[in-house]
Amino acid sequence: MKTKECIQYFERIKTEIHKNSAKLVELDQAFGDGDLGISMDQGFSSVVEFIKSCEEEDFGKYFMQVSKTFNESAPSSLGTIISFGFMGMAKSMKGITDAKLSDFQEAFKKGLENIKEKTGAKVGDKTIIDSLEPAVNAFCGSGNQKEALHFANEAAKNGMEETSKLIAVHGRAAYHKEKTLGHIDGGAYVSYIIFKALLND
Amino acid sequence: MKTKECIQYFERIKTEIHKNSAKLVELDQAFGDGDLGISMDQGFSSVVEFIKSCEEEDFGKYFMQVSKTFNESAPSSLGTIISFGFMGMAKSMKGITDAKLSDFQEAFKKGLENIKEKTGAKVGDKTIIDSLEPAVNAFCGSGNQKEALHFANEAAKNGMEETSKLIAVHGRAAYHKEKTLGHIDGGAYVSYIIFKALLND
Amino acid sequence: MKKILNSPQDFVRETVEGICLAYQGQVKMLNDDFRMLVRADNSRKKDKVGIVTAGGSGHLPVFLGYVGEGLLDGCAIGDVFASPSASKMADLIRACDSGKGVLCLYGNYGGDKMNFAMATEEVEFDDIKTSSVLVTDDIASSEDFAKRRGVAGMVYAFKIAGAAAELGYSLEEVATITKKALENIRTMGVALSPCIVPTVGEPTFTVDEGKMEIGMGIHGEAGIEIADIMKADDLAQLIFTKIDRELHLKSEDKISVLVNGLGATPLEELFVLYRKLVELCKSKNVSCVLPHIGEYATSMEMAGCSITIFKLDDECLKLLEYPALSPFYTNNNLF
Amino acid sequence: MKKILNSPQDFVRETVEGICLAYQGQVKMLNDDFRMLVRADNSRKKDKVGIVTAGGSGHLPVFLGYVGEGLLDGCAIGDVFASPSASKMADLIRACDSGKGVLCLYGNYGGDKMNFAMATEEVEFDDIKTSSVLVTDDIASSEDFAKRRGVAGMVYAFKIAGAAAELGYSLEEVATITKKALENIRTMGVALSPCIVPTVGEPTFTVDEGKMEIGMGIHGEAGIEIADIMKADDLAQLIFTKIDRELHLKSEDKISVLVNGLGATPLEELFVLYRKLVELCKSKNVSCVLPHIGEYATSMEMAGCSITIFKLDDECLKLLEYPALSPFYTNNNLF
Ligand SMILES: Nc1ncnc2c1ncn2[C@@H]1O[C@H](COP(=O)(O)OP(=O)(O)O)[C@@H](O)[C@H]1O
Ligand SMILES: Nc1ncnc2c1ncn2[C@@H]1O[C@H](COP(=O)(O)OP(=O)(O)O)[C@@H](O)[C@H]1O
Ligand SMILES: [Mg+2]
Ligand SMILES: [Mg+2]
Ligand SMILES: [Mg+2]
Ligand SMILES: [Mg+2]
Repeated sequence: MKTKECIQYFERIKTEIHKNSAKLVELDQAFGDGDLGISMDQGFSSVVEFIKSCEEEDFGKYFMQVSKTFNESAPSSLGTIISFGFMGMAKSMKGITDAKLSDFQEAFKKGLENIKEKTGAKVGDKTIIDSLEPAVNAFCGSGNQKEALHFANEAAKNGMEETSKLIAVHGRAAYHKEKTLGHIDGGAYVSYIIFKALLND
Repeated sequence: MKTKECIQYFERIKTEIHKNSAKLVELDQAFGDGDLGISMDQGFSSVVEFIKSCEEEDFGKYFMQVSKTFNESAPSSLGTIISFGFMGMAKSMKGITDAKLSDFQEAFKKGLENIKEKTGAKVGDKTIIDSLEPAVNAFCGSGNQKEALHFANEAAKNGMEETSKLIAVHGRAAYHKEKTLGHIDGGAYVSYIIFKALLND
Repeated sequence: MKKILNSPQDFVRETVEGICLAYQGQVKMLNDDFRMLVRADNSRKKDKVGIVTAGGSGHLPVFLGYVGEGLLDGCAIGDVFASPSASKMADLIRACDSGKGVLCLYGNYGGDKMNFAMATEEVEFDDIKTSSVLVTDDIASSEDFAKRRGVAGMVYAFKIAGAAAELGYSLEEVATITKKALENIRTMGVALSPCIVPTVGEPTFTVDEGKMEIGMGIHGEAGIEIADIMKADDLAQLIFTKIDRELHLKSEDKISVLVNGLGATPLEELFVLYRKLVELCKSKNVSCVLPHIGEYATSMEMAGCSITIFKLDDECLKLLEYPALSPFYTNNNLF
Repeated sequence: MKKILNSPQDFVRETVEGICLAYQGQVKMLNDDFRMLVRADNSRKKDKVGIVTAGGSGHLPVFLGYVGEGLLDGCAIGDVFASPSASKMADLIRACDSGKGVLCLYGNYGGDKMNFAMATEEVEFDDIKTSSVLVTDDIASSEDFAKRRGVAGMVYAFKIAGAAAELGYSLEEVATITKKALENIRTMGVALSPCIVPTVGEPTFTVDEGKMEIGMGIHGEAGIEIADIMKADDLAQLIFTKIDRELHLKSEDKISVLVNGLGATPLEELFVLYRKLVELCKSKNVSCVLPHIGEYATSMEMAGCSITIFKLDDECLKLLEYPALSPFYTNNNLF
C-alpha cells in the first residue's frame, strides 16, 4: 500500500466522525467541556484536506505531517493524544514507501505505546485507551486485513462499552470521580468510531 | 403658630407621600429613573424624625435645618428642589418665632421663587412648578387658613393634571420630548400630595 | 438578584470601606464619612487648583477610582445611581481647596447639578472660589450639546483637568482647558442587558434577547432606538460615523479612543471594536494614540459598551500623557 | 447570544489584532501569527530566563495581558477555552529563549499539558532548556494538590516568575521560586451565571436564579455544591476558612489577596468581599499587603468571583513588589 491509498481510510473516518459529532459533544458534555465533537471534526477534516495534496511517499514522514496537521487543528486533549498516536506510527514506519499489513500492525502498536507513555493512562482508567488497546491487540491478531479489522472493530466496541463501568482518573472527567460511573467515555467512543470506519462494513 | 406645631403638618405629608410611594415610582419610571417614591419617602420621614427632637424656635433657622435634613436624605433632583423651597422659606421667616398665616404665605412665595431661580423652570415646563406655582398663588388668596389651603389644594390638583398636556423640557424626562405628552409629571404629583396633606380633608 | 453583597442598604458604605482598606496609602474618607473620598495626603496638600467630582455609586472606577495623583483631589458619592447631598459636596470642596480654588467637574444630571449649585453657593460664604464644568459627552441623549448627559468621556475630562492643575494652571485656566477638551470629546454607547440597583432588587428595564439598545444611558435612560444585535464592525462604524459628524475628523488629526465596557461585556469584545475603529481611522488618515480600552465607567453588571473619541490638539495630548496615578487608573502602561 | 463580535470563527484573531493595534510599542505577534504574542522588543531580548505561558482564549487579561516587563516574554493562545497546538508553543519557546532556557508556566489542564509535553520535546532537539511549572491553585477541584486546576492564582505565579527572571535567577532558580510561591497560593471561586463560548452560541451550563455554584471552574467545570446565594460576608468567610485550612495562616503572617471578578460581577462587589477578608485577617493578626482587586482572570461574561490568598515570605514579597508593566497589568499604582 502507498501513502496515496490512505486517503480513502481517512475519508471514511472523517465522515463517520462528522456523523457522530453531536453524539461526541453530548458524551463530552457530561463530565468534560463538550468540545469533543467539534475538535475531532476539525482534526480529521484538516487531515483529509492536507493529505489530498500531500505528495510524500515515505510513510514515516507522511504520518509525522499527519500528526502535526491533526494537532494544529485539534489541539485539545484527545486531539493531542491522537497526534501522539500518529507520531508513534511515524517513527515506526520511517523509510517505508510500500506498506504491508504487518507494517501497519507494528505502527499501531507503536502509536498506542507513545500515547500510553505520554499520558500515563492505562486500561481501566476510563479513557480512549480502554477501547484503543484491545482494538490494536485484536488488529494484530490476524494476517488477513479484513479479518484483522473485523476483530479490531469488535474489540474497540467492547472496550468502549466497558468504560461505562469505570471511574475516570484522567482529564476533566476525573474531577467527577464516582459520578462518571454509568457513562461512556467520549475518547473511547472516538476510538470505536475510527475502527468502525476502517472496517467499513 | 410655633415651630413645634409644624410636626402635625409634616406627619401628614409624610403619611400621604408614603401611601403614594408606588404611584410616584410609577410616574417617574415612565420617563425618569423610577426613584421618586423612594427619595420622597426618605426625605419626609427624615424630616419628621428630625423635627421631633428639634428645639429650634426661630422659624428661619428651623426651616434651614429642615432644608438640610431633607437634602441629606433625599439628594435627588426633586429632593434638592424641595430643599431649595425650604431654604427660601427659611430666609423669609428669619427671626419669627410665632408665625401668622401671612408669614407662611410670604414664605411659600419666597420658597417658590428660590426654586424657580435655581432651576430656571417656569409654568408650562412640565415640572413641579406647574402645580406648585398656582397652589402657592391660591394659598395667598385668602386670609382664612382653611380656605387658603382649600384653594391651594384645588389649584395644585388642576396644575398637576394639566402637566399631562405638556412636553418636558427639564430633568431626565426632557430626553423624551414629545413622548412625554399624555403623562402626568411626577414632581407635580408630589406638589399635589403635599397640599392635599396640608388640607387634610 | 445575582449579586454578592450583604444588605443593599450597606452596599455603598461597604464598597468604600473596602477601597479604603485596600489602598490606605493612597486614599481615605474625609471626616470618616464614606460618602467623601480624598487623597491620603489631603492634609498636606499641594498648592494647586483642587479638582472634585460627585455622582451616584455603581459606576466604578467612576467616580472614586479617579481620586489620585494628576487626577481628582476628592469625590463625593451618593447611593447607587443617586446624587450625594449638597452638604457632602460642600465639605469636600472645602477639604480640597488650597487657596487656589476648586473645579467642580461632573456629569450633567439633574440631582448632581442642583446639589452642586447648593454646595458652591454654600462654600462661597467661606470665600472659596469654585468653577463648575459639566460633562455632556453623550451624543445620543440630545441634539443640544448643553442638554446632553455625561458618560464615559468624563474620564478624559478628569485626566485633563487633573494634569492641568498639577502643572500649575489657575482655576480659570483649568476650567478653560477642560471645557476645550470636552468640546472635542464625544461618546455613544449601546446596552445589551440591564443592571439591577441593589435596593430595587430587579432590573428597571429590559433588553430583549437578540436586541441592543442604541444610545441607552448609563442608568438605563432610554436610547435612540432598539435594534437587532449587530456585528461588532457595524456597531463600530455606526458610532464612529455619528461621532465624526460632530468632530469632523480630517487627515492628520490625532485622536484617543476610549472603548469602555459597561460591566458584563468581556474585554475581548472591546478589542474587536477597537480593531475596526483603527481601520476606520486609517481610511481617513487619522491617527489613534493612547487608547483606553477596558472598564473605565460602568453601570454595574450591564452588558454593553460605549465608544468615546477625544480629538487632541498639542495641549490636550500633553495633558493626556502627563503621569496620573490612582489605584484604579494609571497611564504609564498605556504607551 | 448577547455578544459584540463579527463571526465567532474570527473572534480570537480579531481580539489579538485589536490588542496589537492598541499597544504597538509593547507587544506584537510572533511571525505575524495571532496565536503567539511576544514583547515588542523580542528581537533584542535581554539575557535572562524566558517565561512563557499558553492556554485558551476568553480569560483576558489572562493570558495575553501578562506579556510585558517583569512578567511574561510570550504567550500562545488557542480558541476560546481550548489549548493552542504544540507547534505554536514550540515556536514561542524558541522565540523567547536567550540561551538561558525557558520556563513554561501554565494551568493544569489536559490539552495544555499534552501540547506543552509535545512542544518541549520538540525544542529539546534545538538544545533549548525548558522547565515546566503547572499552576494548581484551585482548591475546589481536587483534594490532591497535583490534580487541581489552575485558576486566578496563576497571575501571582506570572508575577513571581517574571520578577525572578528579570533579577537574573537561573532557569532552575526561577522554577524553584515559582513552585515555592505556588505552594503558598490557593484559590476558590463561585459562579453566579454562565458564559457563552462564541462558536457554541449558548451557555454550556446554567446556574438557577437565587443560586451560586461554589467551586465552579473557569470554563464551567462543575463545582463542589450548588448553594443559595449567600451574603458577601458569609462567602468571604467560607472561602477564607477553606483556604486557611491549607495555608495555616498564623499571627504576623503576611498575605496578598486577589479578589478576582469573573466577568460580569461589578467591581463594587469585589470590594465588599475584600472588606470582610481584611476583617477576618485582622482577627488572626494576619496583615494584608498589595491587594489585587479587579478582573485579573475572567471567563468572558460569567458572573462570579474568586478569592486567591498568597502567603508571602520575604523573597516572594520582594518579587511581588518588583516593578511589572504590561498594557493590562502594573503594580506601580497598587501601593
Ligand atoms: N490523560 C489522559 N490520558 C488518556 N486519555 C485522556 C486523558 N485525558 C483525556 N483523555 C481522553 O480525552 C477525552 C476528552 O478529550 P477532549 O474533549 O479533547 O478533552 P478537553 O476538552 O478537556 O481538552 C476523554 O474522554 C478521554 O478519553
Ligand atoms: N430643572 C428642573 N426644574 C424643575 N423641576 C425639575 C427639574 N428637573 C426635574 N424636575 C422635577 O423633578 C422630578 C423628578 O425628580 P427626581 O425623580 O428626583 O429626579 P432624578 O431621579 O432624575 O434626580 C420631575 O418630575 C420634575 O417635576
Ligand atoms: Mg472536551
Ligand atoms: Mg427620579
Ligand atoms: Mg434619581
Ligand atoms: Mg476542550
